[in-house]
Amino acid sequence: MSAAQLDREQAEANLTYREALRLALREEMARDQRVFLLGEEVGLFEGAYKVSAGLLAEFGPDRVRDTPISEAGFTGAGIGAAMLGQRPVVEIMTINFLLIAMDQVINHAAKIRAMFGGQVGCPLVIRTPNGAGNQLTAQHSQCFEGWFAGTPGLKVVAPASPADAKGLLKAAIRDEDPVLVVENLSIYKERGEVPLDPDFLVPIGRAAVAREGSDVSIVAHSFATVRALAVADRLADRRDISAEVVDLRSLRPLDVQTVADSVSKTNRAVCVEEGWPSYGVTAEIAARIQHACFDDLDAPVERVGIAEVPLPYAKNLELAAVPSEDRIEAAVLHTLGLS
Amino acid sequence: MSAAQLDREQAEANLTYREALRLALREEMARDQRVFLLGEEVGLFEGAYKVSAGLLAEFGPDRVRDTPISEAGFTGAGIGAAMLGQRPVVEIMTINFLLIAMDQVINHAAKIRAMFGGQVGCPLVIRTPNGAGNQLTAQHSQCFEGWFAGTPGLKVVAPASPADAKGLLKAAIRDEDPVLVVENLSIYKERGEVPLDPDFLVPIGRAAVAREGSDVSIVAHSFATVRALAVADRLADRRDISAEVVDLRSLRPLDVQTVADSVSKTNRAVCVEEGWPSYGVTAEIAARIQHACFDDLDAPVERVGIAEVPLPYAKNLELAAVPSEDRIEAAVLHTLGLS
Amino acid sequence: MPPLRNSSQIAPPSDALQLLAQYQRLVLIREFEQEAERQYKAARIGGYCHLSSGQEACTVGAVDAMAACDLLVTGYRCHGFALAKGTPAALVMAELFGRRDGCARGRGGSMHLLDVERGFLGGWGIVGGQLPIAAGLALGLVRQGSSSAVLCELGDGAVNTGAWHEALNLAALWHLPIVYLIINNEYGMGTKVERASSQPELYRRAAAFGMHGERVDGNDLLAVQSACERLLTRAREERSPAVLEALTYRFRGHSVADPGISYRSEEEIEEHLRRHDPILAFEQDLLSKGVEPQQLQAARESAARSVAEAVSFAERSPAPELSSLAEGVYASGSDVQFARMRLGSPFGEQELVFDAGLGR
Amino acid sequence: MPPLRNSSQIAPPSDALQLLAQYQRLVLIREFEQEAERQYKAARIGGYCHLSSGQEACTVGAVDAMAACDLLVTGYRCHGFALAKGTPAALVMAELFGRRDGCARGRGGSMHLLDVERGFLGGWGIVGGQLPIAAGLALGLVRQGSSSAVLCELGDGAVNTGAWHEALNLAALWHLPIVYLIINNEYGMGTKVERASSQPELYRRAAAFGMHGERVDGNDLLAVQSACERLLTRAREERSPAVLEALTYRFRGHSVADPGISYRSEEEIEEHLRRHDPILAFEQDLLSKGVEPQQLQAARESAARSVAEAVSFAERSPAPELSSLAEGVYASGSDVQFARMRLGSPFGEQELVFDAGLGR
Ligand SMILES: Cc1ncc(C[n+]2csc(CCOP(=O)(O)OP(=O)(O)O)c2C)c(N)n1
Ligand SMILES: Cc1ncc(C[n+]2csc(CCOP(=O)(O)OP(=O)(O)O)c2C)c(N)n1
Ligand SMILES: [Mg+2]
Ligand SMILES: [Mg+2]
Repeated sequence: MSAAQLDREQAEANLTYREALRLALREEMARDQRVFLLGEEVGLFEGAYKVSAGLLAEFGPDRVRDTPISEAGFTGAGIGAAMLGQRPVVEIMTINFLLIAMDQVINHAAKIRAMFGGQVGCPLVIRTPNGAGNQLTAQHSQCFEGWFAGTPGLKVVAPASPADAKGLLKAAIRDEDPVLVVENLSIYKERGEVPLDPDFLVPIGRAAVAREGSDVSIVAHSFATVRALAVADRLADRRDISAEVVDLRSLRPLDVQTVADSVSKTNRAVCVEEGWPSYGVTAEIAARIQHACFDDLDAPVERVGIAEVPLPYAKNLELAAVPSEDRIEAAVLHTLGLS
Repeated sequence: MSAAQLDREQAEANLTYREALRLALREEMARDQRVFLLGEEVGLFEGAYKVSAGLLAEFGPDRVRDTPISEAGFTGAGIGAAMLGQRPVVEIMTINFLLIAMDQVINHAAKIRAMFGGQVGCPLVIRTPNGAGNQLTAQHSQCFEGWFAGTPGLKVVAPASPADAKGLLKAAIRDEDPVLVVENLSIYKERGEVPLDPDFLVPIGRAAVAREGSDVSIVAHSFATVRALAVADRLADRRDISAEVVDLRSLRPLDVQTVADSVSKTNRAVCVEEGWPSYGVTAEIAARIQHACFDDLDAPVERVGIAEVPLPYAKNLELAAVPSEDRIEAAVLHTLGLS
Repeated sequence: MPPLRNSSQIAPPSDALQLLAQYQRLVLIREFEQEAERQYKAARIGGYCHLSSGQEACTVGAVDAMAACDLLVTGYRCHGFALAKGTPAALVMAELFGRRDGCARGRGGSMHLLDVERGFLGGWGIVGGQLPIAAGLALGLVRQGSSSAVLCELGDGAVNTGAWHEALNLAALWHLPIVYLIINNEYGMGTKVERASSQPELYRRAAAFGMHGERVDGNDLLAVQSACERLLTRAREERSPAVLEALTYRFRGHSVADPGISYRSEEEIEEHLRRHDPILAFEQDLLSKGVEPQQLQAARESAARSVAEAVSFAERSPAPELSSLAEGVYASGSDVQFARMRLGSPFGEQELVFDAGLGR
Repeated sequence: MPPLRNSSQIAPPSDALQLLAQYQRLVLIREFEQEAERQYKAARIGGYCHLSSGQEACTVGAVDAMAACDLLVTGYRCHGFALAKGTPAALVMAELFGRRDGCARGRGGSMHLLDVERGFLGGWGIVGGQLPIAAGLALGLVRQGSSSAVLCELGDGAVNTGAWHEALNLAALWHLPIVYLIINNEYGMGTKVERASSQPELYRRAAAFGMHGERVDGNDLLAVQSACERLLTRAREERSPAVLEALTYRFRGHSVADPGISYRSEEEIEEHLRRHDPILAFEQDLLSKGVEPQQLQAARESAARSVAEAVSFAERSPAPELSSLAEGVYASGSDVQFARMRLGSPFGEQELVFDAGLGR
């Protein structure tokens, strides 16, 4: 390997999460003719959240397809194309609208390979942001990723950093199965170092210890990881508490091993999510932890999520509803017996 | 109160679950003109599973409305009518098809009251059976009730006996909020004593100790409760193990209190469901138990559900997949350290 | 394309006072939304905020075609509808500010306005989602023995949703008293109608349901009003649903966050502003009918005053109490049902939801 | 209603051998399904089992209109389609028996037949669900640079789903090479077309997408074949999608569990059996074209033999191995991704799913 090559492969750039996703799309589209994008406003409008900016100009309308407002229709179209070995990347403007395509995703995409005896696959990627916190109100502030993570036949990833966004989206596009890539409205503008190597992938099914610690494990995904890291800083600075942050990254497959290793070490766990906790992702994580770490736990596993209400518009109510750093910190203190 | 009246109010009949549901519908339709049924094949065909048999003849086509195959359309129509104070009871042929109406239920019905500042309600009932076990294969063998139970704004009940079927369906129809009534294909034909009192209601939000016991708590809902009761019999007969069976009956509101009381007494819990356990109902139950009963638990909470695969058609594979009595029994023995 | 009906072909002119009142609401909507944009930029309004500049005529015309007992349902671009219906600007502005006195109590925001008293049942944010619900409202009216009808607004983009198809089929099958009003403003976000709809003459899609459909010049207030009145009357009297497509143009971006110029030329916009501003057209019409310029001026000033007052009302209205977070999620009385979910509930839910008084 | 095209108006008769081969498949389907019903009653077949008795002509006609490279997608009433396509009866019967040699490896059953080799991509069970997927297959063909087309079957009931609307709009917008074949057998379960569709002339709904639509006598095999061939050719050559509605009748109940007589009169059924049995009609046609009665007899006997052999093949085929429960859920190699989900997984899943070899 030449020095120049080595350099290139180890090069990084400081990119936003949005830019990292865009880079992943560009690289994969350049690498593989079968990759194409479809969704509302992905082309001429350059994406409601501008993830696909520039791609229509670069790859043309056959590979960057604007669709009508027909989530079931174009998700289904993605499924059909994937059955023929194409690599469609469907953008759903926000996860709230994915409910319209629910039957296509759950009853169709997830079933194909098994139902037909393993004779056809469905290498489909669906990208969509989740999340509340922008006063978008009840119909536009939701997190449904746990529902998909509970569906055999699907894989679900939820990157929390620009590097993971790039690596997981690329891994999803190269995967042979349908993968839901959950992005997040609030992280789109976050920056981080992103490897430029076009073969940089983040493996599906691996959690990351995003910050090491010894007193308590905070287990999170998506924007909750960003909050958890800030809380861990705060706890270290102000309270001398050492919190480990486990970023799940994949919800299905779920990396129970990494979570269990962390909790076995810290003996305490707080699970955080941006969605409603009851019957949510943190339910599964807490259930797994109590099972895997029964003898190691010094306190019950705590859960923090958004208040169990349809999200109200008023800013003060919304702020009170979201799983803020204050609420996460309070849960940590509580599990440490300090509240 | 006259003796005859007293008699009538205490009278019971031995009915199937299906008949109990039908009785609930008839009584509520007779009591309240605002109650009407709509759904595919509810009228002339008398219901795909015959729950509404005889009702078209008795109440006429205005109150028993056959619909086209348009789950989103007629569920939405139910929502609109409910907003005006009507009491629509929407039948979705099986819960698998409810995914087509997902946006109407989650993004609309569940949101109305809160999103509009409490100024309009949505007293809608959706009835639908869940369940696998009849070789109906991947697209027709599912349990999604946990997704609805995780949605603020909705209530979800899942009766496991004919009496509860009658009482909960009636309570749902009289409720001011949208309620999902989860029926079950395998229980339709089960028999039990059903109170004939037209004012017999089962309160929403109350679990029942379906069988008392002292060694372990089996927590279940819907058809899993039927299995759990059989397992408890078996354990008593063959092993001298005394299992308590808690039938959740309501998933939202969830009666954590009754579950916790039971586990605090038995110190061990096995949660059972007919759906996929990962991110399923048992995740929430296990998470709640470990939190509420942390100091009382002698062993990790165990979970039993259906195998995490799209349900295969072949009978032997399906039998291996479902949470059979054998598998529940094995989990109980395991939690008791007997396996 | 068949020739559009226009107001000169139809009913005799309403009297000048009535026209002036309509004019006043046209300018109120325009002024109100300009102010809303300023307030949005000053961060006193959040979330999505969709303006209807350019669409005022079809909004006022359609609303004025409604009988008092009729019901109105719209998408998220609904400021104009609330104001046209007579919801006080102060209550609408307070809603955009997320305040306690807002018409949706600060819960709904721009997309989810409501005025039950005036028969306006929302303000819905999922494209197409309101269409089956509107059919259900019409069904509810029929079941109540009422002879009212429903007017349901949707955008040109909504005509491509499955919900459109399922709802209209039901409306036709069940002879529901409903008029679906398509506001065709040429774009759904950045997508021109022709790029989204394989049948771009949207009203023709009514035929798929054996339903009557027609088109009207949406910049001609009286033409919209007259067509809509005729179809609503028909809906009430004959239990016949119908589709009315109003052709108009969205001057501004999709929402205040969208400059609105990346998918269409500035010339196109200017051309429309110059030649198809429905407010200018209505002004000309009024002047030609003998209304005095001062009367128009007075109407504009009155509108500006209402907007200024609305802002100061909204500023003074308090934010919702934090303890009310979980109010209105369920009907009162539900707290009994939820009482036993409390124990062991996840951290946060317990404090914020239950202690905040669910169901009270 | 416009006059239906029928075979005498169209293309010259195919030669007798080809007609006989078609006849043989018609009777094979009828025989096969009669046997399937017996086996169902003997509890060797489970789940839902939908027979297509009465619909054989449009099934064979449509399939025979396909080029070898075209793709087929259908709903759940698909025994006839697989057999018409040439999938060996033995593999179909083995599938109904849930055996390892079934055409879907015993995973799919009656509703989810498949034959990738012959371009049959399923057998789908959610009404309308296959329609967008079929459009996507057509899109996939275009992207591959193939000049093939897709034939997508649906029932009259599916025309009322939102999926229909979204899929057909996309097919028209994107000029996809696809023919949507509506098998209008007059009922969706117990609901007559007129009670479900506000436009009961279903092919007319194509106009909502600016799409060509036409009707054909579905009991006239050659008419169906000719119309379908013409539309598939057009789809391939002009990238124009189309709708073809074939009018036929379902002799039996909705599924073998439905006696099929509670929502229609026995006279209605008898009338159809007597006057519109497409197999009888085809027989008459063949005889009039000089085919000998013995040739028909031989075809019937050969079909009966195939069915008997299919049963004995299915009986001999082993059930899938229990250890294969989780096979095929994910692509091979996924077990690495799932390896770390194992620890602490719920009881049962661990034993049944992971130990059973997920991803192998
Ligand atoms: C089902 C759904 N998909 C996507 C969106 C995002 N979205 C909001 S408005 C809009 C465009 C709607 O266009 P149109 O119906 O023409 O209404 P207009 O904005 O022009 O008033 C889109 C795609 C949504 N709200 N709902
Ligand atoms: C979305 C959905 N809703 C309901 C059902 C249940 N169901 C199965 S077949 C059927 C009737 C379909 O009728 P049609 O489309 O005419 O097809 P046919 O049975 O006549 O072949 C229904 C309602 C389903 N499978 N999918
Ligand atoms: Mg528009
Ligand atoms: Mg049919």
